[in-house]
Amino acid sequence: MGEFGGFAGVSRLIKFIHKYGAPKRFYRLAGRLVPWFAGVTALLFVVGLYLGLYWAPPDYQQGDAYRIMFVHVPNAWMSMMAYVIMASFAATGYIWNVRLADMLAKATAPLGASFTLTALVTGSLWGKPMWGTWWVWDARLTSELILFFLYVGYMALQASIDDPRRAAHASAILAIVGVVNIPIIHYSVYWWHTLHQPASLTLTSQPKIYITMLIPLIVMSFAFMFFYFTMLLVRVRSEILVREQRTDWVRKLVGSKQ
Amino acid sequence: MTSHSLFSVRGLACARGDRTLFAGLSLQLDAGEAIHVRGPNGLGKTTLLRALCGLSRPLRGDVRWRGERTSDLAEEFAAEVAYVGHLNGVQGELTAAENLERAIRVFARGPDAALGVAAALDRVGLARLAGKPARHLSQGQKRRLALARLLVLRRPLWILDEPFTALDVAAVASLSSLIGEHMAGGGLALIVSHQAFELPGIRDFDLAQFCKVRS
Amino acid sequence: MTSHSLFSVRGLACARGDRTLFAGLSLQLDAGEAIHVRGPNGLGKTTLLRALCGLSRPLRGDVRWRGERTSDLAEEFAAEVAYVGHLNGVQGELTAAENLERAIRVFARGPDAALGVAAALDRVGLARLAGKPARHLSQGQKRRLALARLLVLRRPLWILDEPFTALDVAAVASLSSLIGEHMAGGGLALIVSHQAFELPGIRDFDLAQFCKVRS
Amino acid sequence: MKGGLLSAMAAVFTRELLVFWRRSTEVMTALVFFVIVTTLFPLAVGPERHELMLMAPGVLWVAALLATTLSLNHLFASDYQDGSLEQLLVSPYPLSALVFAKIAAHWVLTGLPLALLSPLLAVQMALPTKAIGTLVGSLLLGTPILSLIGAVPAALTLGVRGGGVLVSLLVLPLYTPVLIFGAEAVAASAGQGFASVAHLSLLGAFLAVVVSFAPWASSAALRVSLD
Amino acid sequence: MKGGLLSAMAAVFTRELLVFWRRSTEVMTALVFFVIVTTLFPLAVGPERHELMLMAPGVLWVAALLATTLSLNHLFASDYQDGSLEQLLVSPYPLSALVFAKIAAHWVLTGLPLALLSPLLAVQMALPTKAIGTLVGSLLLGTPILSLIGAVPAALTLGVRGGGVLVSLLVLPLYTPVLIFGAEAVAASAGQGFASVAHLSLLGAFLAVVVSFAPWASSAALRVSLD
Ligand code: HEM
Ligand SMILES: Nc1ncnc2c1ncn2[C@@H]1O[C@H](COP(=O)(O)OP(=O)(O)OP(=O)(O)O)[C@@H](O)[C@H]1O
Ligand SMILES: Nc1ncnc2c1ncn2[C@@H]1O[C@H](COP(=O)(O)OP(=O)(O)OP(=O)(O)O)[C@@H](O)[C@H]1O
Ligand SMILES: [Mg+2]
Ligand SMILES: [Mg+2]
Repeated sequence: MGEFGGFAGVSRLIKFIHKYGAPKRFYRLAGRLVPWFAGVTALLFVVGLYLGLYWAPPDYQQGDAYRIMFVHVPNAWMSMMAYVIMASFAATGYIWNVRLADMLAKATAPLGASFTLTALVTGSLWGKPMWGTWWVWDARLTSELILFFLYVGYMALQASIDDPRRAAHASAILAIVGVVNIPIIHYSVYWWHTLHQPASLTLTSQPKIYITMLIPLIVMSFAFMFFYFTMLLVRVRSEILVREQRTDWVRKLVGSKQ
Repeated sequence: MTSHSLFSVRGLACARGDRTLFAGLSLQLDAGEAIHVRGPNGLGKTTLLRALCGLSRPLRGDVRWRGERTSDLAEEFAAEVAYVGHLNGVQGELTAAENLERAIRVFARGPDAALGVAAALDRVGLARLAGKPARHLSQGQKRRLALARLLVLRRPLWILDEPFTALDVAAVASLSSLIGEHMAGGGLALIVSHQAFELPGIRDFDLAQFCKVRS
Repeated sequence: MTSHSLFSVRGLACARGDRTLFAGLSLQLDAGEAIHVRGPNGLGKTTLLRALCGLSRPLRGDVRWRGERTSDLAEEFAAEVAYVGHLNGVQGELTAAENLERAIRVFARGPDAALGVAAALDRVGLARLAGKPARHLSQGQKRRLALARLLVLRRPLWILDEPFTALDVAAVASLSSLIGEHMAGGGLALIVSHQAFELPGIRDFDLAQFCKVRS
Repeated sequence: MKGGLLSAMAAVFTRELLVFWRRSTEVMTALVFFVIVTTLFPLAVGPERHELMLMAPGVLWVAALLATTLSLNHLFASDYQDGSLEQLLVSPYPLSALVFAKIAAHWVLTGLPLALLSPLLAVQMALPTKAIGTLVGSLLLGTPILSLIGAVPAALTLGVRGGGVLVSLLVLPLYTPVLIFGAEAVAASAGQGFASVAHLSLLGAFLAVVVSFAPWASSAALRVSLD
Repeated sequence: MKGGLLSAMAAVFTRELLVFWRRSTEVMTALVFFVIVTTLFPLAVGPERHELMLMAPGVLWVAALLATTLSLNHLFASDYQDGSLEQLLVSPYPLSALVFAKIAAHWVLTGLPLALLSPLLAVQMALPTKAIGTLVGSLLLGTPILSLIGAVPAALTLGVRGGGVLVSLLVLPLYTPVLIFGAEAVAASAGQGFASVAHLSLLGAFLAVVVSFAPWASSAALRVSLD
C-alpha cells in the first residue's frame, strides 16, 4: 500500500516495524521473554487466588458464590480487549504488509474466543444461583455471545483459506469491519435492554464492590492479562515455525534439535 | 534507473502458497513487440501474467509502464491493458452482443472503442450468434467472444493466457493475424501458449531460466 | 441388422435448443481403432460425445455396444466407457492421489484397476504433487490429473473431448503415445481435438458432413 | 458385484465426509447458522421469558430447517462445477445408490450435529426440561427427511444460475409438513406431554416413505439437469 | 473522465438488473423466501393472534434479514466463476465505485421489493395498522445497510468452497444492530408510537456511515480474494 509510505513519520515507523518485526528476530526475542511472562503469570495467579479464595470475606448476600467473579470478570474484560488487540494487529499486517502482525492476530483469535467462552460459561454458572436461570437475553450476555460469533467467524475464515497471506488479509478485513461494529453492538443492546429488560436482572443492581473484593479482582485481571501475553508469545512462536518452515534458519533450527 | 522501454519488468519474484516460483525476472517490451512466454505445465506462467496486469501482488520487483510503477498508476495502467485469462469473463445471461456492449461501457475510457460491436463479432466469426445468450455458446465460441473484447477496446498492451484454447484451426490463424495487426499498429503483447502458432517477429521467452530447480 | 462392430452408431441426430445439429450420423469402431472427430467451433462435437456416452439423450438414432443398445445396457455400458470432457472432474479439496483413489473405488467395477495410483501419477508427471490439494494445481496439472483417470480404470472405450487443452508440448506427446498404447491393447478411442497430434493409425472423421448448411 | 456397489457407496460417503472435513469450517457452519438464527429471535422479539418459551419450539424448528436449506446448495453444486458429477453419471453403479450415499453424508454433517446441539439452545430459549427429549427426538427423525427431500430441488436447480435462492423457494413448501409435526411434537410435550408420541410416529412414517423415494427422484433430477 | 465513471457505474448497474431479469426467477426468489419464512412461523408457533402480534416485528425483520443473507451469495459468486470479476478488477475505474453500483443493484432487487411487500405480510401477522408505516420505513432504511455490510463477507468468501454457509456465519453477527434497531422501531410504534423515531434516525445514521465505508472495504476484500 504505497500511499501510506508518503508520510515521513509513518515511513520511519514502518522501517522500525520491519526491523523488529522480522519473524526470525522475533522468534528469538519471544523465546527469551516467555519464561519471564510465564513466571509473572504464575505469581499473579497464586496471589490472586489466595486473595480471592481465602483473604476476601464471603459476601453477605451471595455467600461464597460470588467468588466466581474473580474468574468471570477478568475473562469478560479480556475478551473485549483481545478483540481490539487482534483487530489492530490485523490492520497493521494488512496495511503495511507486516507478516509478524498477521501471525500475532491469528494467534490472538483462539485466545480471545476462549476468554469469551469462559466469560459466557462462568457467567451462566453464576446466573443459576443468582437469577435462577442459566441464560437471560440481557444486554451484556447477548453482546458477549455476538462477540463470540465474531471470533468464530474470524477463525472460520482463516481456516478456510489456505494461502496464509490471503487468509491473513481476508480475515484482517473482517476483523476491521467487526471492530466498527463493537461499540454499536454495545450501545444498541443497551438501548434495547432499557426498553425491555426488567431492572431486577441488570448487573448494575449489584451491591457496590468492597475494597476486599476489588483488590483480588484487580490482581486476577492482571493475572489473566499476563496469561494472555504468555500464551500469545508461545502460539506465535509455533506459528512462525510453521510459516517459515522452508527458510534456512528454521531448517537449521529444527535440524539441530533432531 | 528508469527504463526507456514502454513496458519493463525488473527483478520480479512471485510465489504461490509458500513456494517461490520464479525470481529475478526481467523483461522489456517496446511498441510493436510481442513475446511468447513458454514453459512446462505448472511453472508459473499464469502467475506471472496475473502479477503483470495487477491482479496479484508480486513478492518483489517492479513493473513499469512508460517508466512509472504500475502499482502507482493503478487505474491509469488498467486503462492500457487488456487481459484474457483462463476464464473467459463472459456472462452467460447476456447475449454475445450485450457482453461486448457492456465491455465497452464498463472498460473503455471515453469513446475510444476501436471497432463496433457488430464488426468485432463479425471478425471473430460470431456475427450470426450476436443475439444468442452466451451460456448457449460452445466452448470455442465463448473463447472467441472473450477475444472479441480485445477488438472493441483500444488497448496498447495485450496480456493473453492460452488464448488459443478451444479455438478451431481457422480461428487460431485468424487470432495470430489479429495479434500481428495489433503489433503493426504499435501494440504490445505478452502471450502464454503451449500451442504453436505462426506470428512473424514474436520473441520467445523461456520462463524456466528464472525458476530454481524444483524442490 | 446388428452391426458386427464393437461400437456402432447409426442414424444419430442431436439437437441443442431447438436446432438440429447433425443427423444421420453413422460410425463404426472396432478393437484397436480410434477416430479423430473434427469440425469447426460450434458444430456439435461436444454434443456428439455426450450423447455417445449417455450423458444426454439423442433425438434419434441408435448407439450399440457389442451389438446391444447402450440405453438398454445402462450401467453395463457405463462400466466400459471412460469420458473426459471439457471439465476435469477433479475435486479441489482432495489431493491428486486421493482423487485417483476415489475414482478407483467409485468407478472401477471389482478389482480391475489397470495401474496403481502412484504409477499413474508418475506416468502423467504428477508424482511429486501426489499430496497436493488438486485446487492448487495449475490448469495443465489439473488436466493431467483428469487424464490419469484413464490409466487407473481399465476401460475399453475412451471418449475424450479436447484432451490436449492446457497440456504442454511434452504432455501432448506423452498423451498421444498413451492413446497409441491403448489402441495396441485393443482399446477404442473417440477424440475431439482442434490441436494437431501424432498418432499412427487414427482415422479422421469430419462431423461437418452430417450437418446441414447452417441456418 | 453387490460388494462393488457397497464399496462404491462407502467410497462416496467417506469421500464426502473427507471433503467436508477438509473444508473444516463447513462442518461447523450449518451448526453455527442454526445457533445464530436462534439467537436472532430473542434479539428481535425481546427477552421476556414467557414469550420466548411459547416461541421456542417453533423458532428452534424453523432455525433447523433454514440451516438445512442453506447447506443444500453444497450437496451437488461443487461436484457439478468441477465435473465430478458428470463422472458420477457415467459410473457403473446405479446413480440413486450413490446419491443416497451423498445424502447420508449430508445428514451426518448437518442434521445430526444440529440435533445433538439443540438441548443447549433449548435451555437458552427457556424450553421446559421435559420437552428437551422430544426436541432431540423430533430433530433426529425430522432432519434426515429434510436432507432427503431437499436433494431433489438441489439437483433440479443445478446449472440454473441463481439456483441457491431458487432451492430455498422450491424446498420450503415441501418442508412444511415436517415443520408442523416437529414443532407440534415439541410444543405438545412442553405442555401436557402425551400428544407428542403421535406426532413423532407420523414423522417416522414420513421418513420411511421419503427414504424409499427421494434418492430415486433426485437421481432422475440429476440426469435432467446434466442433459 | 467523470462522465466515463458515471456511465461505467450505470452500465454495471443496468447490466446487473438485466442479468437478474433474465434469470427471471431470481428477481422473485428473495422476496418469496421472505414470504415463506414469515409464513412458516405462524405454522410453527400456532395461530393465536395476540402471540403473533407480539412476535410480528421480530419475525418480519428476521425474515428480511435472512432473505438478504441468502441472496448475498449471488452478489459476486457467478461473476467470480465466469471470470467477469477478474475483468472488473483490471478496469480503468475505481473498483469501489463499480462495486457500489453492484450493491445498489442488489438492493433494488432484494431489499426494495421486500420493503414494498412487507405491509401485506404485516397484516397477515396481525401487526397493528399504525405500525405499518414504521415497518416500511425501517425496512427502507435498514435493507440498504444489509446489502452494503453483506458485500464484505460475500467478497471475502469467494473461491472458498462452502463459502455459501460461511457468508451467513460471518454476516449475521454484523447484522445484529440493524436487526435490533429495526425490530425495536416497529415494536415501539406498535405500542406507544413515539420512540420509533429515535430508532429510525439511528438507522439513518448507521446507513450514512456504512455507505461511505462498505464499498471501499468490499473492493479491498475482492482484491484479496482474487490475489
Ligand atoms: C452468561 C452470563 C454472563 C455473561 C455473558 C456476562 C458477561 C459479562 C461481560 C461482557 C462483562 C464485562 C462488561 C464490561 O466491562 O463492559 C461482565 C462483567 C461483569 N459481570 Fe457478567 N456476565 C454474565 C453473568 C453474570 C452474572 C450472573 C453476574 C452476577 C450477578 C455477573 C456479574 C458481573 C460483574 C459484577 C461484572 C463487572 C461489572 C463491571 O465491569 O462494572 N455476570 N459480564
Ligand atoms: N444449452 C444450449 N442451448 C442451445 N444451444 C446450445 C447449447 N449448448 C450449445 N449450443 C449450441 O450447439 C452448438 C454445438 O455446441 P457444441 O458444444 O457441441 O460444439 P462443439 O462442436 O463442441 O464446439 P467447440 O469446438 O467450440 O467446443 C453450438 O452452435 C452452440 O451454440
Ligand atoms: N492457490 C495455489 N496455492 C498453491 N500453489 C499453487 C496455487 N495455484 C497454483 N499453484 C502452483 O503454482 C505453480 C504455478 O501455477 P501456474 O498456474 O502459474 O502455472 P502455469 O505455468 O500457468 O501452468 P499451466 O501451463 O499448467 O497453466 C503450479 O506448480 C501450481 O501447482
Ligand atoms: Mg496457466
Ligand atoms: Mg466442444
